[in-house]
Amino acid sequence: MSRTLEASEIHKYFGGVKAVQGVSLTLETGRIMGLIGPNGSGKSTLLNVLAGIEKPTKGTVTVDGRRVDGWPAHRMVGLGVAKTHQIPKPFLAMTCRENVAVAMMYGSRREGEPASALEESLRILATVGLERRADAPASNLTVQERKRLEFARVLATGAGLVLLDEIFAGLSPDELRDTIALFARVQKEQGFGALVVEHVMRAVMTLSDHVVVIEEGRKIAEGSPKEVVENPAVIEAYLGSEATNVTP
Amino acid sequence: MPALEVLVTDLAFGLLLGCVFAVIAHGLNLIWGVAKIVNVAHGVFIMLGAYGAYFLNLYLGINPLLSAPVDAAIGLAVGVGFYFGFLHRELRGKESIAQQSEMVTLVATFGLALFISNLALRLWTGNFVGIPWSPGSIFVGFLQLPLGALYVAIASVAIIALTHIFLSRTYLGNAIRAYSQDIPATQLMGINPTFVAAVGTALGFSVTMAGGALLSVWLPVGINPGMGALYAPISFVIVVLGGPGKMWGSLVGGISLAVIIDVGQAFVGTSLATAIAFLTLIPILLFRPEGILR
Amino acid sequence: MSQPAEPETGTPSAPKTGRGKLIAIVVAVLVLVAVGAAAVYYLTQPPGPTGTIKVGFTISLTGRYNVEGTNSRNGIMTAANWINSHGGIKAQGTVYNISLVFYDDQSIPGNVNTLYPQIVEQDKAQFLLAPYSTLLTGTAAPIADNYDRVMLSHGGAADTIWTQTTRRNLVEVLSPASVYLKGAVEWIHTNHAADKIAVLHESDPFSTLAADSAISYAQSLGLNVVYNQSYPTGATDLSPQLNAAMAAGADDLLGGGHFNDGLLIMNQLKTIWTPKFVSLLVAVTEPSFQAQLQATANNVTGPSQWESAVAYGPTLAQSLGLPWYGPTPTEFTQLYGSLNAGASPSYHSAEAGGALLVLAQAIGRANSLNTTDVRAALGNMHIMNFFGQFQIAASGLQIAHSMIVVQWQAGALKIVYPADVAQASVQYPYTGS
Amino acid sequence: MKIPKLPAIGPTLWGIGVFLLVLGGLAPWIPRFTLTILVNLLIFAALAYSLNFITGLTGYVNFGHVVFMAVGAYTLGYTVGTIRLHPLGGVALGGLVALVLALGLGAVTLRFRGVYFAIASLVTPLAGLNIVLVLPALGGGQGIFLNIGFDPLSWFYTIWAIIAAEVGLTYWITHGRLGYGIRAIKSDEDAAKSLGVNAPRLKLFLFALSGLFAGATGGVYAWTTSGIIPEAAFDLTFSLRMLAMIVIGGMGTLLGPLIGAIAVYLPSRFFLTIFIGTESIIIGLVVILIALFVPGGIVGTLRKYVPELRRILE
Repeated sequence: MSRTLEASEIHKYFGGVKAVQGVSLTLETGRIMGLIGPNGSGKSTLLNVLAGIEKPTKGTVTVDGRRVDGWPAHRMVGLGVAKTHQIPKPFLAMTCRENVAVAMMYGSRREGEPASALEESLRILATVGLERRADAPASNLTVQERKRLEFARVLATGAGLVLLDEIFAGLSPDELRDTIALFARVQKEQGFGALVVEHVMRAVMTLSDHVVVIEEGRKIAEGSPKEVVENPAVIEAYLGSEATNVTP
Repeated sequence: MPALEVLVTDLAFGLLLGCVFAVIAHGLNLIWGVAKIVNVAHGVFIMLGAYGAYFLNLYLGINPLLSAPVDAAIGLAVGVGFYFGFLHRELRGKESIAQQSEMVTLVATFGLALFISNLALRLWTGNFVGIPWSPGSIFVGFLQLPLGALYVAIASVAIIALTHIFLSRTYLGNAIRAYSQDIPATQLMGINPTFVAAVGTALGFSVTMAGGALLSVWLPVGINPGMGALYAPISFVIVVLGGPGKMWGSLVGGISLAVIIDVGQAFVGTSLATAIAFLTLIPILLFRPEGILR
Repeated sequence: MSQPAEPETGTPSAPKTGRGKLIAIVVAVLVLVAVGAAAVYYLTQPPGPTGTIKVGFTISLTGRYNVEGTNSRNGIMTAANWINSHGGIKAQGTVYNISLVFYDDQSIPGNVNTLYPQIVEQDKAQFLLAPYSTLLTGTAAPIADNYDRVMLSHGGAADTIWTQTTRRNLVEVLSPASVYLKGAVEWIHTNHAADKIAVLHESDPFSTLAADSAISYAQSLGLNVVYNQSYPTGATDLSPQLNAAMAAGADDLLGGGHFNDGLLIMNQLKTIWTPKFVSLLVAVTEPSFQAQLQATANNVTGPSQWESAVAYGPTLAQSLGLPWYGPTPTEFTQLYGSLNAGASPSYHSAEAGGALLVLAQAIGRANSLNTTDVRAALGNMHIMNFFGQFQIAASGLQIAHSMIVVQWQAGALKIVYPADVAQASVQYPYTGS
Repeated sequence: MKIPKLPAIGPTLWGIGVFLLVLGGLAPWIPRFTLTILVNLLIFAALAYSLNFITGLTGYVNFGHVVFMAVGAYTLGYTVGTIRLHPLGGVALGGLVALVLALGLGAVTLRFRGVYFAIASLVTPLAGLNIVLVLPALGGGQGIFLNIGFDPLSWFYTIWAIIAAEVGLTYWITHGRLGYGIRAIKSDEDAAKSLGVNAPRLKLFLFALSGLFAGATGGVYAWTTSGIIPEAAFDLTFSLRMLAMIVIGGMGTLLGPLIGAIAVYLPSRFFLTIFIGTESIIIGLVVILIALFVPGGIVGTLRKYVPELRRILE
């Protein structure tokens, strides 16, 4: 199920606001790419364009060479490209198991049989440590559990490329440590590719093979996590100009 | 092609009808703009306003123009009652209206419409009633216009202007407009959202019932418990045409709808003109959901 | 009733006489109870079938037609009262009283479907009257055929029921919609043949039929119809239509529909156009038409099935060589007033009461309660009663009852056409004040 | 899309099935006036089930559902009145024509957010009424009168078949893969789309189904009244009564529409003689109370407060 998604010169304007201005990046199954940048730099907008929730104003998106920009979200999921929501959006009236089963049946796995989908969802809930809450309605979950449910659902779609929108935000230090370890284990097991949009540097740095930094909708730096951290342009973007002359 | 003179007369009547259409829809526009909910029972409150004018005329001999303010006052109380009865539970402590509460208010107000219209039928029977008040007419060039409709048109525009001034110039008015744009922000500014939403809703009902009183001038004997089912869709089309939440939208929407009906009938007949007038709603929703006004 | 079994064993035998007395008391009680039950049963049961003819119908006491429906019911009850207090109906040597059984159909066709079968099967009605309105009559008609019961239509005027469908047992008492405006067109033709006519009517079946028939009849007489437009029920503004009619050069205005739109037309005529002749359906005959419009009502004409002042009576019947039956219009109006708190009967009350009288007379003439005989009697009967003449074509369509044209003159409603029943001549032109 | 094997028949489906079979079996011996009451009850239940497909399952409130009924009625009126087709053919055609209208209308209006969909639906009957008035083929203002007899038994079996199909389909949909997609849309449409649910197509499929069955039922209704006039065919009170039935019975449930139809229609039989005209007042009041306090309706509330019933009742 290997997939490559190529976004070239993506622009996205909302009326006068130029959220994304000419960003290009390539995602491949098995590789984890971090996407960082200060607030309002267009990270979520870019994510929405790649996932098909927003249409790019300019630029193209291809999956395995096939042009897909402008495809609606549900068709992108069919191609194995799925996204989580920054603010979790569980199906409140359904149990966790049913939430995951929906993803099983409508994602690229196309699991037709509700019974087996429910069976399989139990396994996925276990991988993210939610098996005890399987039959609880999603409305009873804590914010942290809801984020895990988002993750479980996007995995359940069987997506080859997963776009994660601040999935590590708002966690306590040891919760963060467990979640990073969990993510790494699951990624190694299932081998999906991921674009991790994050503010939590510790997560991005430990997990990403490659990191892209954008500011005001433009790519200002790219490279291995170490290279990016030392790049003066990045520091300036984050900490303001005076900080650059203080060596770490 | 009908003669120019005929078209001008139709247009004149279209404008007059458009003004009264605008004021009966304006209340809906206010509630929709402020509380972001759609009051399916809107038509029923127009009917209550019309009956208010009828009874005020029957027992106290007040003509409909003067009973409009009385209806407006009653409408304030009715609006507050409606807010706490139907909306408070759905809107309290929420940043925006959830998909679920939209459903709840839609169905609850539909039940309210059934309840009030049939209660009115039981209390006042199905007979059509009207207010025998017609102050004659005046000549404007070759046009002979009914004074009643003219007064109503002026009153309608006045009411819409008054609400516009209230919302833009007064403290409470601005609080309501702030609430309609961003509920959490209003809280941060120390404004109690419940109070503001209640006042906004009350204002909406007050204008609706006053509109019902003004509409009764157009219906020599057309007031009956079932009239709500006719004027609710008209109000919805007008608000969507003009743009929900836009203060002058009601006037633009009202006049557009009335002109389509009154002038259109000269070309395609009354039935088709009415059908077209109602169906304009769908392309507007498709291409300009925020209405004709920019 | 079997004797209560006496427990044989186990009880100490009471003294012989005691036991006998006990049995006697029990039997007495039982007999008393039986007699009481029989009495109650008998009293509630209407008098034996020989003495009563059951006439069943549904009528709209709520919903769209509640006003016309209530008036019709009151008219039927008045007629039944008259028949029962004037010797009832004589058939096969027995005198029958009429007993009515009716339900509210809420102006909904679906209810007609369930209530008429109930009236026939459960309440055992032998004869039927149709509900009010064209649609409900159309729905009830096949039921009458299916249960083989005669049904008289008093509130369904659209000819289409008789022209588009064949209903063996459905008989029309009132004039069909197509002739409503016939009188007005005839009058225009004889007195002002040069007048151009505009027709503006409501889009419901009754008004559409009345208007379309008036147009074809006028054109057959060579009159010039320059404007013809319909408007949906509940229209708020008809000024553009009236304006267009004037612009088309029309002299006379025919049409309207029901009470509220008739008033709307009159109200908007004040500021737009003063036609020379106005004839509107339904609205003009309502007493509150003049109350609302005051002077503007003067010289406005309208068709009516019946007016209490109409000069139908035994003398007129005799002059036409027709047998007369039932109360005179004034007698009917007085009886109606006494039964309905002084109210005066509208033409809906008259057409419904007239239908019951026609039925009573037909049963008398057929001298039988059998549907086929009574339907045959209705078929070849040409009589007159307080509601007017009655004669039907083979299909059941009414052909003899003629409409009358009324006109408000100086605040009073006068019968102005046809000549043989007219109280005054038509005032022309309409001045609007 | 693999057709899933039919899951085991649930107890509610058994219950409704037995109810229908008993009725179907006894029909020939039921006296005609009770049969007509049953026919009217089943007509209202069929309409409630058809509305349940769209408003019940997806929460898109359709105030103008009567449009499909009117289209079905007029199709029967035209085919039976003008080209002398057997009423059964009229009913089937009525369903098809309404299906096509639903596809056309739904493709446009279902793209609107729920509230705007409700408003657009409120307007369609008024437009439909005025369009029919200018179509001479449909009798224009005069309406159509049909030369067909009073035949409650064939009405009964036709509407019986329609309801059986609706109940079966509702069960198959809610228990199969579609059921999960639909519940996802009803709960949070955006989230459903981002997990691969083709929401527009699924909503349109349900809207088409609801149009088909409302059209067929409208055909049966016209068959029972042997006549159609515009005002009666497009009478808004039908849509409102149908909506009241599924709100009271339980939106989106299998048993809800039937319970709602019984709860609303049967009492109205008593109001014909006593308290004339009060049943609509009471229905309005009950709808308000249910919408605000027990949104699940009769079936939904039972399931919520009586957990053991959850397995049996749906």
